Amino acid sequence: MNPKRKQRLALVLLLVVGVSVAVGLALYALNQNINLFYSPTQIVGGEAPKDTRIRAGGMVVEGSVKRDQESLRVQFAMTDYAEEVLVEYTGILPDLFREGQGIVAQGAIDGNGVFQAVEVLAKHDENYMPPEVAEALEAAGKMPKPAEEVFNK
Amino acid sequence: MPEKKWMPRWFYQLASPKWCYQITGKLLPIFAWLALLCLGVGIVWALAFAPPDYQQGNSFRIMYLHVPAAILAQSCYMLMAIAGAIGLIWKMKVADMAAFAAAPIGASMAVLALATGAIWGKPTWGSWWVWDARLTSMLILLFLYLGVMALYAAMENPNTAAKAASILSLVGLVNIPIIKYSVEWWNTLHQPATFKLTEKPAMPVEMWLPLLIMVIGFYCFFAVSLMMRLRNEILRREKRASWVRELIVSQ
Amino acid sequence: MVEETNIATISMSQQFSAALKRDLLLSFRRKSDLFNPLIFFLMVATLFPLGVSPEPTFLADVAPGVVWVAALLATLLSLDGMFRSDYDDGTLEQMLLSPQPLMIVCLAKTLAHWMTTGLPLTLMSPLLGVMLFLPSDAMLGLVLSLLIGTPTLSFIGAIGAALTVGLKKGGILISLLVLPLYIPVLIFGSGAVQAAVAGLPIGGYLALLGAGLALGFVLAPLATSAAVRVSVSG
Amino acid sequence: MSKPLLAVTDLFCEREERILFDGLAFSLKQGEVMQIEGRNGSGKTTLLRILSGLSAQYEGSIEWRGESVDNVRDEFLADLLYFGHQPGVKGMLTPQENLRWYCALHPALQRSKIDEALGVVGLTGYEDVPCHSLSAGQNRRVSLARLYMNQAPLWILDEPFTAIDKKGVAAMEQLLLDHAQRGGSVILTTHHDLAAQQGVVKVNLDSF
Repeated sequence: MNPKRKQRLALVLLLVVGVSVAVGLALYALNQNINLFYSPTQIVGGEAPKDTRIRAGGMVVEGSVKRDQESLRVQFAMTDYAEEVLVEYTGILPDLFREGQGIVAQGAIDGNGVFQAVEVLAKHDENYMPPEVAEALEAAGKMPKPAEEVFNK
Repeated sequence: MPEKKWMPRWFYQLASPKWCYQITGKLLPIFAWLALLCLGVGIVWALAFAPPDYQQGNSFRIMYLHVPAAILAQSCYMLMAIAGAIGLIWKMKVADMAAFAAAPIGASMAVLALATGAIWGKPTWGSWWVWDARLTSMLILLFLYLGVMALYAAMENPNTAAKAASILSLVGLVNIPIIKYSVEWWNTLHQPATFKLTEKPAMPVEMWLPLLIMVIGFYCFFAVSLMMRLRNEILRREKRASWVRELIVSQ
Repeated sequence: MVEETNIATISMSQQFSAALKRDLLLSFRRKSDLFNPLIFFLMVATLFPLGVSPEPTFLADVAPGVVWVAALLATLLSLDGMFRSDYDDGTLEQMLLSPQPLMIVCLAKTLAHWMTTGLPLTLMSPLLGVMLFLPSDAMLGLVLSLLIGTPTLSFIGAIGAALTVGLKKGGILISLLVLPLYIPVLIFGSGAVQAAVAGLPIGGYLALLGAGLALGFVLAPLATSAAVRVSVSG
Repeated sequence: MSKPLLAVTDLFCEREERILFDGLAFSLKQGEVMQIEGRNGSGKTTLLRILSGLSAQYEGSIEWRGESVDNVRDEFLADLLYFGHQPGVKGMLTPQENLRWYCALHPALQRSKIDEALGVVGLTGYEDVPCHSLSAGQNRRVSLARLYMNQAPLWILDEPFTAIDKKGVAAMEQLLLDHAQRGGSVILTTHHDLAAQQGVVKVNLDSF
């Protein structure tokens, strides 16, 4: 093999090795929970660290929203259809916030296991539909619910 | 780089600025009418006739601008980088010019996507700007465009500038997968890709059809503006060529 | 009689080590090149308590980001010199005329750049950590993340430096070209430190930084050498 | 007649909207010394950079030993010694270190001849002085010392005599003629009148 070919081969080999190392490491990383995103099950199960800023996501439990009369304080429960976590938040909630809606909250778990949110964001699902359709689905009890696994990442 | 002769004939024809100028001249009106038609029909349908969303009401209609702009901003970067690569490998001037022509269009699409995203974000998420993965990636994409444009502007020799910008845009292309998969990586609240070609969209036909038309319209509009800029660039760079002189004299 | 063809008698590894030695020697002869980024690193970190708040809890919160941003800016500052002086005195064009692949020299120069900026920054980072009240548990995370992350900064930066070396005022342009490409490294780097502060495993972050480094190692010298050719020929 | 070492046909170069040369053609045989002439700004340096492969801003063909230079780049570079507009000497390094670096870059340069070459160009005693404290002429001599260290078939020299004293110029001229005598070829530009007019082929860029 002439030196030029050898060089090319070495280069290609190096590229392949480098890219596969990169892919391997990326795959390993994706298997770790690196977004600090926890589901209510994980929080209740004690997997989430306390008093550190984490993110949690779930559905707002129907009938759980309690608004404080004097302040902007809101308390509600969040569920992934397995476990529930109490969330407290002071501030203006987004328009899309409602019971049965998926939300993502940032904050920390306090000593009592209550999630003290500093930010609440509505996670709207990818099902766009006209209001009549939504009403019909609601009436029939066939309203699509966000898949559970969305919150169990 | 050794010259390779194994590409099809049209590939080399495309390399001729003159041929390219003529063919784009013929294609331009077709795409212009298509763009006008699609955008006209799409906008009227999307704004007036498509049903409102059951949760977001009418504010979701901004999607009809946001989604096509975002799609286009990304594919324009791909086009720019691929054209740059062709220019680097086969030393094809027209490809360099196309990459140069594409950069500002892509940048403006990224700006449009960011602006409409912000306007959409206010009623939906409750804030103008959310540091979520997709918005941030789009912002980085805009920065990449700005870098490429700054490099073009800084170099006096157009050939050198084209090569340098091509290298930069190829390097930036590594960022495109990050944009694509950032939703999974950071698992943020921005909805997953609204429009998937492989799956049935989670929208009724009367909602996604106008979106499809808008996307096609945006692509046609992009083609029109790209060709117009490309033709200008060809004339500017080939002003010494005899066919350009004849063209100018005849007009 | 002149030989028909000179057979290449220098192996790639010999050329690599020669280039690495040369660049390291040059940095050690010019001490300011070595110390200025470090002083800058220290000063930027000092600005945050002065400009925002000296409150220890607040500083501990922002420390991962501040140290990483400072390291990133210090690296950025030192990039312009990577090819500039070689370009000015004509030694860069001589490197292009070597029959050996230019990539080897680019790789060596990038590594030399890291050894004279990124590595000292990494070693100095615990000092900044202490100044910013970073919990001592997180120091290892800080050092490890910088150790894996800063070479990537050098690799990406080398491309920017090579692209702008032919321009008279390349300095600010480098920042424009390179900063967007630095963002993922910054995210994962400071993320690793934040995770370390929270007492969470940082393996995932380090793996991502490592993936970036692996990609940078194989791809950046290619792009850098192409960019050097373009810049010198312009 | 053997085929030419370097053959240039129909070379066109344009810089900043100005045509430097068009339809330039010449060929260089083994053992030939070629002087490129022309006014200031006529593109002498640009031509040498194109020939050496540093610049690709040209149209036309350049053949090395009968093959397009793009296809045999590595072989061409192994056979080339280029002395550029800038001497290519690092101020922070000593003459010896500079030459050692050149030896690492270029296999054709013989490392064992460094001290001898420095002696010939009159830099004995300066081996360990950093180049920035040497004069401009001495700096150029450091780079020119490479000429005494190799037998590359093609030398491309851009103004090699600038800032060199008279005695040095005479020695250099002799070196070029010796190189040609051994079968090497030289392309150079200079404003200096070469003493030896015989055997020097001239190409004037003003006529292209």
